[in-house]
Amino acid sequence: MAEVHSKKKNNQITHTSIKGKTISYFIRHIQVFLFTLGTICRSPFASLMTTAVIGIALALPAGLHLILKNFEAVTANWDGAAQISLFLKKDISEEKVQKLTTDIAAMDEIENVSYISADMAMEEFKKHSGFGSSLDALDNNPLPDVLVIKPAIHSSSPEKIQRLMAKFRKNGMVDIAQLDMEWIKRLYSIMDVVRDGIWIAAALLAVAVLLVVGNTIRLDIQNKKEEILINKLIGATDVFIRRPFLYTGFWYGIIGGAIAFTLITVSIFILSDSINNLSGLYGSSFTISGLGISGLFILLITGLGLGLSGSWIAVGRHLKQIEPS
Amino acid sequence: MAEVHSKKKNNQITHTSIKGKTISYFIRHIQVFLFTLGTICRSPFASLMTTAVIGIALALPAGLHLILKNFEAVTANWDGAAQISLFLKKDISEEKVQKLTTDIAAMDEIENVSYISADMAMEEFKKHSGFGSSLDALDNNPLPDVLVIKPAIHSSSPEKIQRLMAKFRKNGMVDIAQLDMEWIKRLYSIMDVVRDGIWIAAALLAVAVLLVVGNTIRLDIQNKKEEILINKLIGATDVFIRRPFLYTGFWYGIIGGAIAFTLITVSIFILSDSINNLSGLYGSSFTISGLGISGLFILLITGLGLGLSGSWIAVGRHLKQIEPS
Amino acid sequence: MIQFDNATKRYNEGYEALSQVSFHINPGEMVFLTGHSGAGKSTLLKLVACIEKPTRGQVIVNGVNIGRLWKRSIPYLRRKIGIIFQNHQLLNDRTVFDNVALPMIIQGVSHKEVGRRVRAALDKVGLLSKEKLYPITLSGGEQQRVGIARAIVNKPPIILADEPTGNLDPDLSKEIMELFQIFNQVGVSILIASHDIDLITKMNHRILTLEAGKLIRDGK
Amino acid sequence: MIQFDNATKRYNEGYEALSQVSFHINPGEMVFLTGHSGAGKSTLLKLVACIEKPTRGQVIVNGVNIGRLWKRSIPYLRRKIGIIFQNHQLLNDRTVFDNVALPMIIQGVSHKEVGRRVRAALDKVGLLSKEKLYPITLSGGEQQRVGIARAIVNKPPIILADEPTGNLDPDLSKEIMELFQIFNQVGVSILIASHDIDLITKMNHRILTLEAGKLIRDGK
Ligand SMILES: Nc1ncnc2c1ncn2[C@@H]1O[C@H](COP(=O)(O)OP(=O)(O)OP(=O)(O)O)[C@@H](O)[C@H]1O
Ligand SMILES: Nc1ncnc2c1ncn2[C@@H]1O[C@H](COP(=O)(O)OP(=O)(O)OP(=O)(O)O)[C@@H](O)[C@H]1O
Ligand SMILES: [Mg+2]
Ligand SMILES: [Mg+2]
Repeated sequence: MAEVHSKKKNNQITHTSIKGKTISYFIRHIQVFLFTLGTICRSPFASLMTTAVIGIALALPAGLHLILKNFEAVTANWDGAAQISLFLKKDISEEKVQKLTTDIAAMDEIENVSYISADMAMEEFKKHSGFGSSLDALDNNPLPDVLVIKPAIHSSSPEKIQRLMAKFRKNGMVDIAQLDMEWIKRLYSIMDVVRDGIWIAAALLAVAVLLVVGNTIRLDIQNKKEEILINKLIGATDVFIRRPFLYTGFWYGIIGGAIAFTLITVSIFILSDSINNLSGLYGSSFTISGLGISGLFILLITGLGLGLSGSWIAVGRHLKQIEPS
Repeated sequence: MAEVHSKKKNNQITHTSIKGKTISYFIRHIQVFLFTLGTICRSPFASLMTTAVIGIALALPAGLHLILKNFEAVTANWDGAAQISLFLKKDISEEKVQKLTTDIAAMDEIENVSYISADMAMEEFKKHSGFGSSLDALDNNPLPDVLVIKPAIHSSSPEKIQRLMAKFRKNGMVDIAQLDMEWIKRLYSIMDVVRDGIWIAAALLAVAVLLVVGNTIRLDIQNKKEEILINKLIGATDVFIRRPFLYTGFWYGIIGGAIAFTLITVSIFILSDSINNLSGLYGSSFTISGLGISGLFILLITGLGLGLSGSWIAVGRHLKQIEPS
Repeated sequence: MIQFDNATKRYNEGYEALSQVSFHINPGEMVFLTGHSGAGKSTLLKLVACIEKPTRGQVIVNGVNIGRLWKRSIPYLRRKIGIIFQNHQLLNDRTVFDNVALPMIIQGVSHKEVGRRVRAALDKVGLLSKEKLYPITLSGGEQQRVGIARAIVNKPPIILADEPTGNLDPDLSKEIMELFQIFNQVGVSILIASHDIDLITKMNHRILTLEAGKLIRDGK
Repeated sequence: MIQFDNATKRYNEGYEALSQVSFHINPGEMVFLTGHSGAGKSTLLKLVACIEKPTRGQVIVNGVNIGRLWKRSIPYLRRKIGIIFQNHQLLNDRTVFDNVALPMIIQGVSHKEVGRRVRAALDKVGLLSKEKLYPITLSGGEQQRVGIARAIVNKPPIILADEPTGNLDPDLSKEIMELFQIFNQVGVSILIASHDIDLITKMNHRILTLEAGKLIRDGK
């Protein structure tokens, strides 16, 4: 009779399970989702301590990246940043020079070419040098024809420019190809260092976020040891016990991402003085670009991913150790 | 009789207290000092999670600062970084020019001055311009005398140079004072941005360290709630209960500082490629300087200070809330 | 319902807390478990609830062999057992209502149903008026009764109780034992560890007596 | 030693757990405290140990007025009181030895002295052989005795016990009560809350009986 009694109970449970399984599954998830958010909101100070650290950790590489990006946008605008002067050989016919000019202008890597003929150069020289008409005494013009070339922005990296220079030097009409770009090389080297630094910083800080979330969840688990034990004793499954911790990590990550966004926005505001100063120097109407919606989105996703991973690791490592005895 | 009994007990306790008070006070401190270190070492993984975050947070501003410092060392070496050309007015006697030259050379802000007389300039021009002897036809030399001035390193900041320029322009003998230093201004502006960025990053990361330590200690306190309660019930003073938490914060900070030092040393190693590249561009024999002993010392002290402060705040906020009831 | 076949439990330290214990509790039976301190009463209850596994021999609960039970299946076994702990095991940061509701939350019972059944359980132990209080503000006896309410709220076929009246005054102890008797009358199997020999002999149910891990007496 | 003058304790919720209780316990006296569950026994003991403060009236312990005691002075009062809790309150991550040593560590007693006195205390409760074990591996009764050893290790002039035999079998209960009697004979004042009316009437000491927060009987 008792066997029957127990069988009946079993059937009842199975019956209701199948019926409302999917619905109640989602309802339970949403409950935990909101419950963990509620828990976080109910102790705002404590939650802020965790999420602020995550926010800071996310903000730094994002902020550095943003600075670099803006910086590259500025440098791309620099007119005449890399200017190549081609001093042509003497006694080349006007048509040939004209053809070379249009050929070069048609190149993909080139933004524009201006042709300064020897005569024009002489005129200029007369005007500005102070030698004036005394130069009329010269038999023939000693100055060469010059092509002043501005490479396109997308081709202004040092390597590409060097390739361009090599090409020009091979051209039979070109006497000397000259480039004042040492300081551009320097700039790019500096940017290389900064970029490497950002990658190291970003990697370190991603680890930091994982650790912070993992550590917080780990201590959270230890803190709720008694609760976990009682839940296990009254028949909670591992999945049930794990769920709130994972959602807590989720929220930490998301909120941390939002804090990072805020920090960066505020920092840009603080930095804008220096940056406007920098931009002013180049006479450019450059305005610093913030993270925008896509940046916010990426920060939230990154935070979410790291928060969830951190809590996943902590839960995996520590929840199993808590067993009633 | 019982009053007597109790009095006697009181006296005994007071007696032994006075006798061994100072010694036992120090012994107890050392015990807690070593005990907390032992606790940290016994759960290396958990401790590493906290100390690694602290280490990362300390490493970043220190590392950025180091890069900036090295960078400044490099740029200080740049010869001819800021070169001022003074074009003198015509028809100034040789002696006056000579006097001006020595006056300027004697200035504190100036490293050296070279005098290029109009005749010398003409000779040069003849040689290099290709106009050759045709210039002999000129009645008088149209070129001005020029002083090329190199400011001392300590005076090569944009503001100081501008002040110098203003001074020269006021001089009656000077026609035009010209300076090609736009790119130096740019460089300094960039460095300003970087410096501001480092301050923001350092402030954020100091907050992060405080939060991490505070948070860890807070959760630690909650974790040991039962132990604290029992201790309070059997007569432990607040000082006694507080002590291990403060020492734990102390250790976290110190260990975090040591980790930061390691991270920076490793990062420098990784970055050294880019940096050598940069250094090579300036043809300098520059070698990157690490943190050294003093840097290690500062990191440890900073870590210690932040660790102790973080635990102090957490202990102050949370220990009072735990009272038996 | 609960069957021990030569079950032996030896803790890591080598101490044999239970030696070759055999008995059988039928569905709907009410049985007391007694013995000196350290005799192995709590250990026996832990075996039933699958908190410990037998070192040798078999323990079969509700048709399930505890020794061979998968870790993943343990929760589902425990949902069929209402456990009342010696030291209450209540969550101090949840109200009485929430504490009692816990087993149903775990099983995902609907909100309305939870409210109805929690109040029914609290009513049975006479604590309906205290549902909004926190356990810390209750007296020891009241906490014990919250624990009982939590154990019965799911209407489990088995109830285990480890010294449920240890901290109660004689009148309340008798009341609680009568409460168990009422559950028993609707078919629940009940196993209660207790020291209160006077009380349990008066109840006139089967009594298992342990001594140093051995079952030395089984009868009224 | 312990003096209550019209002491009243009303908890925040407005419930009066103790109403105008007055009595006086002399040094060296052994007194039992009884009453139904929720009568206010634990509350009375909490007032003595300065865990709660009286809402009205006076409580004077060892010459100190609890109501006026500075927060900073509470630890020093508590060092004069050995408290035995209903639910043991042992630290599960420390050995039996370390648990018992705790009150002496807190007071900075020298290492050698600690070892000597902890072993003496464990010997008195018959647990000397288990000093290296963790509380979790002990039976309920053994844990209770560890709690007693911790309370007496400092030789405090006052001992409070809240249902110290609630989870013990009758033989062990009697043994523990006799242990208290031995401490009492060397001059320690003892106040024990208990439900076990049979046992305490047999002990032939003064009994305070509470009912709904009122002292309704004071005598043998
Ligand atoms: N986790 C454990 N590890 C090692 N030994 C244990 C463990 N739990 C209990 N024991 C030992 O097993 C024996 C039986 O313990 P148990 O708790 O079952 O006794 P009990 O009958 O419930 O006693 P009490 O009435 O005092 O609660 C005791 O001697 C105890 O020391
Ligand atoms: N912290 C508190 N806040 C509010 N009310 C409380 C608190 N502690 C106890 N009470 C109430 O005071 C009354 C007396 O409680 P107390 O714990 O003193 O009873 P007791 O005599 O020890 O009972 P038991 O024998 O069940 O342990 C109870 O009704 C209880 O609900
Ligand atoms: Mg037991
Ligand atoms: Mg009580």
